Amino acid sequence: MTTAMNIIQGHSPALIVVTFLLFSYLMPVLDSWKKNWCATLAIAAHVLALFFTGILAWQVFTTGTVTYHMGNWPPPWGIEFVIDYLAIFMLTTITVVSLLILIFATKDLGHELKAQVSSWYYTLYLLLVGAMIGLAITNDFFNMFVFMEIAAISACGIIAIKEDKECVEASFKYLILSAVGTGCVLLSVAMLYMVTGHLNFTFAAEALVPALELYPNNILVALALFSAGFIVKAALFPLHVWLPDAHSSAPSPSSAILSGLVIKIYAYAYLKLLLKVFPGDIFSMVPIYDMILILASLSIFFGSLFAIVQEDIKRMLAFSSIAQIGYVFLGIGLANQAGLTGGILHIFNHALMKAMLFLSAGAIIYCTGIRNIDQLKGIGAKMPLVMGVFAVGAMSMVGIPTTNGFISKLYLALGTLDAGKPFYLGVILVSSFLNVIYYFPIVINAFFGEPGEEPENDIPVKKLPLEMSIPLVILAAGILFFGIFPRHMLILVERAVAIF
Amino acid sequence: MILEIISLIILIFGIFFFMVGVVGLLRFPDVYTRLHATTKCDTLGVWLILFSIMLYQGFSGPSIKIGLMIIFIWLSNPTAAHAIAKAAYSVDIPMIKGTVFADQAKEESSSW
Amino acid sequence: MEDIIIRMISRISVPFIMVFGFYIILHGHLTPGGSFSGGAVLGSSMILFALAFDLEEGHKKLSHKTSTLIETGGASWFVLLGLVGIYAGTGFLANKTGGFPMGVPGELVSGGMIALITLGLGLKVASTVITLFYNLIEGDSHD
Amino acid sequence: MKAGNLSTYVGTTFILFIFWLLITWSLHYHQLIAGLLCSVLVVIFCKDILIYPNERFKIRPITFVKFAVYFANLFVEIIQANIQVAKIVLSRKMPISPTLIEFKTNLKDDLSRVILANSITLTPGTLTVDLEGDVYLVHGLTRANAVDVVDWHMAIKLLDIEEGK
Amino acid sequence: MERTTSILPVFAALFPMVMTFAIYYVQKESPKLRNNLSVLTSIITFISVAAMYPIIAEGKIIVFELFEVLPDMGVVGTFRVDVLSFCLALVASFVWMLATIFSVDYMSHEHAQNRYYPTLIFTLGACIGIFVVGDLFSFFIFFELMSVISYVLVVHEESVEALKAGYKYIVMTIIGGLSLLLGVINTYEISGSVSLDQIGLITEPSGLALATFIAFLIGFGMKAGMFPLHVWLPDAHPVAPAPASALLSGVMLKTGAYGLIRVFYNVFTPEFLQETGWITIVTVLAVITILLGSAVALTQYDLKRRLAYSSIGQMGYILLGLSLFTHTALVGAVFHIFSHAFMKGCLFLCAGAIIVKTGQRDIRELSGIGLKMPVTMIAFTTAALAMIGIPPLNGFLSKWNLALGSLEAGAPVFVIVLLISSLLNGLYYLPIIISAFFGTEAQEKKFTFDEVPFKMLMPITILALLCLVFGVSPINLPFNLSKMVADMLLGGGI
Amino acid sequence: MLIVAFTASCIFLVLMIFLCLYRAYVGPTVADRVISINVISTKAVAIMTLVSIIFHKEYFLDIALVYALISFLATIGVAKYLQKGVLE
Amino acid sequence: MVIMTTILNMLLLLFLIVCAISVAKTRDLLSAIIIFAAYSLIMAVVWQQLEAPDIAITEAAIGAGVTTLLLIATISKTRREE
Amino acid sequence: MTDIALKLFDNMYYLVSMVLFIIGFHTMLTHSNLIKKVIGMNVMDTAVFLFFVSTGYVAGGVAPIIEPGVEQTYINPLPTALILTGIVVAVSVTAFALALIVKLYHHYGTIDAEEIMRIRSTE
Amino acid sequence: MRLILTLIFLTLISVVMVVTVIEMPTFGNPDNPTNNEVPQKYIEDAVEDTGALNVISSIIMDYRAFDTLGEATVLFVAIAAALSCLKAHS
Repeated sequence: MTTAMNIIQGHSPALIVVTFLLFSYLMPVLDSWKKNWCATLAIAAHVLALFFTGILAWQVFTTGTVTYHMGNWPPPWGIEFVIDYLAIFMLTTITVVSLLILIFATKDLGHELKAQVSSWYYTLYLLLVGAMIGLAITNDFFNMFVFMEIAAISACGIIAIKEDKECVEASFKYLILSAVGTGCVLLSVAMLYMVTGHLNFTFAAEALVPALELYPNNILVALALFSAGFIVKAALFPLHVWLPDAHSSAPSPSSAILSGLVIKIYAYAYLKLLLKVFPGDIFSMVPIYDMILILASLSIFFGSLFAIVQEDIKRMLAFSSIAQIGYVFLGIGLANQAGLTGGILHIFNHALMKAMLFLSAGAIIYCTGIRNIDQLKGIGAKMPLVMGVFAVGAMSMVGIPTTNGFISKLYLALGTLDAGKPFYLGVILVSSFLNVIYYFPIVINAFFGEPGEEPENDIPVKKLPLEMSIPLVILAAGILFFGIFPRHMLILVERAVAIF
Repeated sequence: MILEIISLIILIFGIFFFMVGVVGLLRFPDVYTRLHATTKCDTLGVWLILFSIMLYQGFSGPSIKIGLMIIFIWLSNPTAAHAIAKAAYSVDIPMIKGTVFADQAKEESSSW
Repeated sequence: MEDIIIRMISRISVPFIMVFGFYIILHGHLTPGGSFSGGAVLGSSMILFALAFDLEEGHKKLSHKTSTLIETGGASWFVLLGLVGIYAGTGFLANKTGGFPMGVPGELVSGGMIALITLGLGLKVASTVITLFYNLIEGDSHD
Repeated sequence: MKAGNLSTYVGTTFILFIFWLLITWSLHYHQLIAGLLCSVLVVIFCKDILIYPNERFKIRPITFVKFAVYFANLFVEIIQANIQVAKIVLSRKMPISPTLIEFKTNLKDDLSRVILANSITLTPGTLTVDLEGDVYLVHGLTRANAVDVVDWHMAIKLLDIEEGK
Repeated sequence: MERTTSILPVFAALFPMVMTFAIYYVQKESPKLRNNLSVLTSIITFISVAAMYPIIAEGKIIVFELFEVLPDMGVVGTFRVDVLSFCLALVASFVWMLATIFSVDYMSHEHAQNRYYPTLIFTLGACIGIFVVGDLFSFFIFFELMSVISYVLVVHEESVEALKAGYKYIVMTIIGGLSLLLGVINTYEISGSVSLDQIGLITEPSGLALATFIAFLIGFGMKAGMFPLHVWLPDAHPVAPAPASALLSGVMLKTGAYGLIRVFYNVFTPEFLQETGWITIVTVLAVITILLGSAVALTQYDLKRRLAYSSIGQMGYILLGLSLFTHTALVGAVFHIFSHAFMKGCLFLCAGAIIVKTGQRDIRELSGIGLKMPVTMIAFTTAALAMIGIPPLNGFLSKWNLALGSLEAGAPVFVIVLLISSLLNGLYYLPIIISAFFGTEAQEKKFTFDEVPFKMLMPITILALLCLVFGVSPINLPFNLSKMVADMLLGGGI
Repeated sequence: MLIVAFTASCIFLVLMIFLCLYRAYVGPTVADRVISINVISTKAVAIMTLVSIIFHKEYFLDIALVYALISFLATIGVAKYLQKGVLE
Repeated sequence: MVIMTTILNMLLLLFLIVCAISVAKTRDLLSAIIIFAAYSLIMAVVWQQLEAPDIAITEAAIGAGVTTLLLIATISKTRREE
Repeated sequence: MTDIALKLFDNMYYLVSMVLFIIGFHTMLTHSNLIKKVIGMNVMDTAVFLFFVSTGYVAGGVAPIIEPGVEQTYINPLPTALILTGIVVAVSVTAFALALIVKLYHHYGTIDAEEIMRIRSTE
Repeated sequence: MRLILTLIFLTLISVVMVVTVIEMPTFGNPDNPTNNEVPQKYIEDAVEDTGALNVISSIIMDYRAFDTLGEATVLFVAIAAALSCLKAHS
């Protein structure tokens, strides 16, 4: 027993990733043997991961940063995992949100997918989550690249798995653009390796300081390529073209995890690289932060503007994601304590909100088959729970106080002022207003619209299963809880920011 | 020394036949005649080159491998040529004007 | 392809290609090559077989179930070998420190975990290549 | 049939093992065991595509001798073929008169038919386009080549080997 | 001033919010229990607010720190009640209590009561919360909560008109909220603190400070119906159910006024605003608001709409009083908060009663109603006369003080404005009263004595009586409180 | 001496590969292109063998052997596609 | 000797570029695939020049075999013309 | 100028890989044919691999297959090892992309991106 | 128009790339930053550490084995994604 505890304590960084990989490997075999257990196995993997996350969090809070050397080889030679406060933050976000989405998926998949591919769905889902966790904790360039590719392919997989031609098209678009993105990232990794000779973040960061004198152009081009790659992946404004199709046509749980977590993890990785690896001098050579800020504000604006004109609810949510990822990048671009806190916190908050909104959209589609916003009139009376939590999510998106969206926007706003860029404060406020324009009519029509106005509104409403309502309620409760008591999350994030 | 000269001569012949193959590939008018050139000349060319390397190398593990290569090329090259010819024939890739069927049974269709 | 020449040549060369694929896989730690290249060669041999004959013959050789098992097995084998290192108390994927016998460098049985992983992974890669190819050309005529 | 199968298995295993030895070029017992295992594994896996006795020549010492003679002849023919092609290619006018010809063969075994087909492909001015049953469709670079191939001395040699079984 | 600790403000703010869930839960069991529970909650809230009186009367300030919400950003989650907060909380909870009692019968024939009561009670909590918190962040949070949740009250009817008005309301509210957020953040950025426990957070004129001022002005002015931002008000107030209208007009508008007081006297200082001259903006806007509200009200023939425009005019009084920075004017303004709450609450409730009984909203159709519903119409008359500013009533007292205050400030032009506005008030209130009691003969023939039930009558009567009692009377509690407020704010004794 | 000859022949072979590429690019029919790819693969095998001898790296022979073994896979694939239109 | 090796390398690299451009220019997909196979073949020689035998052997197995066949399988399922 | 030319000549592997990268990028972005896109992606990937492996080359070095007892310069083995993984990744992406193309053709009857867009917009 | 834009874009990238290439460490120079202690240790100790003569093999299977696990996973993902796509749309 003590051996087991020692193993778990000493090796949880490796085990948390390996759990997902191993369980997903086993899924196809289980599919042909005991089909019903696939969902259980997937949930078991998540529960184990939660357990490991807890242990890691405990270790980090008691002893500080945890490092783990794969195969017992020390960093410059082997692969290193580093778990600091920021990683703990991401791990918690990923495991919790993905578990909730998975619970929702167990019922929802039955009507969105063919029966024989549901086990493949779980396989891809587990791999996606595992890759995201790996991305969050790895401290090695090439390992990061590998995890990025796993995440990219599995993300495309869970889009294309739906029997719908738009899904295939969206998935292909996503695949091609993310291949461009990873190509850029790999080229950039090669350039950085060429001038530093290291693949480990820590060592590369050390070596980059002298290298900046010798090869400034190389490093700048590497930075540009990195930015391009991650901006494609995170769907920031000019390169967001893949996102709306992909996120709107995919099955609802896929949309939830893609919008809620996957694009965030790239923003997170970009943040980590930008602040941990590249030397500070480079920022005096090119105004990279200003560029990020401009892109972020454009993203916020255009995402919101496009969202206003959408008719499909999931498409609207997808465009809203573009706007919201803009907030995260805004936080990165501000690069001060408050701004970063807001940006990073928004990763978590938006994960909760957008996952919940997509899931409730999925629940609406599950129960009524309606996707069009105009047809949602009066739906609130028929399914009060779903529309209630949708209203909570919408309020959080807008940034109404006591929801967690308010907290991150508040910190971002403070960050803009700290940085002396009040223009971006205006951007935040205006975009909040735009959010109102496209979120509130849905809620209003759902609750206060006249049901008798349109004849086709008497659609039979299926009963929402418990497995689908529980995640919705938990996420909504989380939104409210972290809006009213944001203290602990903030402390975690501020400690995380303190390392930069 | 003698061995080296011999292998040099063989090498030159190999290169020569390669060249002939490529010139044939460029000059011949249709698919089938090009196949004639490439199949025969390439096979012999690569044999000769590999053989000259074998001579240079002497009897050892590597030269055995080269020998195996010769055998496999001998197996695969004509087969590939055959596959291409059959495919070209079956999809009616046109032959050069003047191609005739020597067999009487097919005389009437030889006009193309 | 209903062609006797191609079939015959394929029948002759497929076993040799397979042995060569095994050679590449097993000698991964001594000469160039390894799991992936060897696996691809193995897979290519099966593709050649499927081209020369037809898909049904290929399926007889390697059914979907078998290939799934090989893929799962190959990847899980990797993870399990990694977990041995954890059991030995050193680290995930530890080789020498994880207690694997090193052998004499240069011999076939050396390198501890390396050869074992390479074998499992090579088979997995072969199976993956074949499955991808089969499924791609099979298209709609699927169960 | 059964006995023949067994001999095929053993024979193929042996050939593959020899192949293994040639490519590894080592006699260490690890290599030997691994080679044997691989060969056996491959033979088991490929047992339905091996060349069984009813498709091939009987293996006798005399067969090897005859084959050696055959291949020597073939090599000479190949060189001749190349010289001919070189002449045609390098001459300015390219004196070709492409011809298709169809002929039947007396060869019974698939294996010998295939060997003949490949030999035709490699030898002067001829190229096997199709082989269906016992009918060859041959493309000749010149009319003379095409006519020559119908009763070719190599085919007779092969027939000789085949009859010897 | 002396600080003391008490749980009462926390209780008063959070108790209704907690009870919301209870009300939501019990409504499935029985509607009666739900109604009673709602009334009980509002009564308890009022009592708990009133229970703070002894402490406040001693001149103490109640401070209660709940928990640290945002680390590194000053203590947030503070509750703080001084005499100004107490005044507003008192009036809010009182009017709310009456409106809730009124609702029980008024709403009994309406649809969706299950939505109405929890929302009503929750809004009560948020509204009390606005008044009792001690820092701008919490203030903003409760302010937004109240604004957003009260949307449900506005669109309760769910008619097309209501939805349109509601949409206008929510959009304007969010704009106001965002601008308020901007103001709060700017304040924090400039001063590093958002606590209301100190005065003069911003004392240096700068572009950012001006932006802050404007942002606050937009945010609170939106709520208070200040001139260019009032557009939502005349649409939103009439469409709500009568008790909700009474609350919107009587109480919720005052949150804007309260916010402006806090901005003028805590965030900035009167001296600062006068030096920079920024306060002129408010003064000018207030005058425009007074005249515009009163003038437009004349053109309206919908009873509730007329009342709503009247509210705009009355809020103008309060803003004027606040912007003059003289003691008397401030007393007048604060007292007018009380007065207007009672008057407008009474008027809207009367309107509700009339609508319940006759289903008639057009003023021109109301002749003779006074004989049909004498109690209601007498109360209406009382409140309307108070509105006009007829001497013994409380409206007179506040206008008198405002007029004195403007003279004190050396601006007699405002007196004229007040007079004109009173005249206009008379012009649009008196015809209603006259036609109600002295209708044509044809209508007198239809005379049947048809009064609303007691539970509706009681709040109306109480409010009308209060208009009378707190007029020119020797024991005028609100007036005393207003004086205390003015002392505190202008004496710098926070 | 012979090494130089080997190198020279390598260069010569690469030049000839260019000519083959010309045929592959221009080639009126797909069959021509397949022929040139076949020729290129044969030449690549020769180049690889030569290079491995020039630089005394025996392990490169494995690569050449792999080529010799599976280079005609692509040819057969294309031929089959050309003939049947499908690969099944 | 060094010069000759350099020339060899340059020619190989030039071949890669020419191949890549012709792939982009060819209208017929099958031709593009065939030229891409040639690209892979020469790429393997380049890997050899860069002393990366492992990659060369992988490229040989993948580029000449698997990728080409997968591409052909795809066009056999779809269509050939661009 | 000569310096630059010489440097470019020295770094011709880098230069060529960059050129290939751009060609691949161009193929990928401008061709509307999906298979062309995939081929372009492959060209781009090989360009990156070529670049990465060239960074590890050491003049006069040999491939890092140790012959015990022989002292010689070896090239840097790390890029080679990494690119081995990279090639597998590229092949996986290619295979998946091709599977998607097959299904796209199944649904839309075309493999041209613009045509697909047109079909989608008309529906 | 689109063509011109593309051309301009590509020219821009090309110029940037060429400038970068000029600045890069010389190809094959043993003093390049890449030839630091990392490959040295691999080459010196690989045989002893891992028992494999092929250093590349020892890197991908031992020093950086986790990458290879990732590689195996990528293959697994590819096949899972491709199969699920092909099956789902049959």
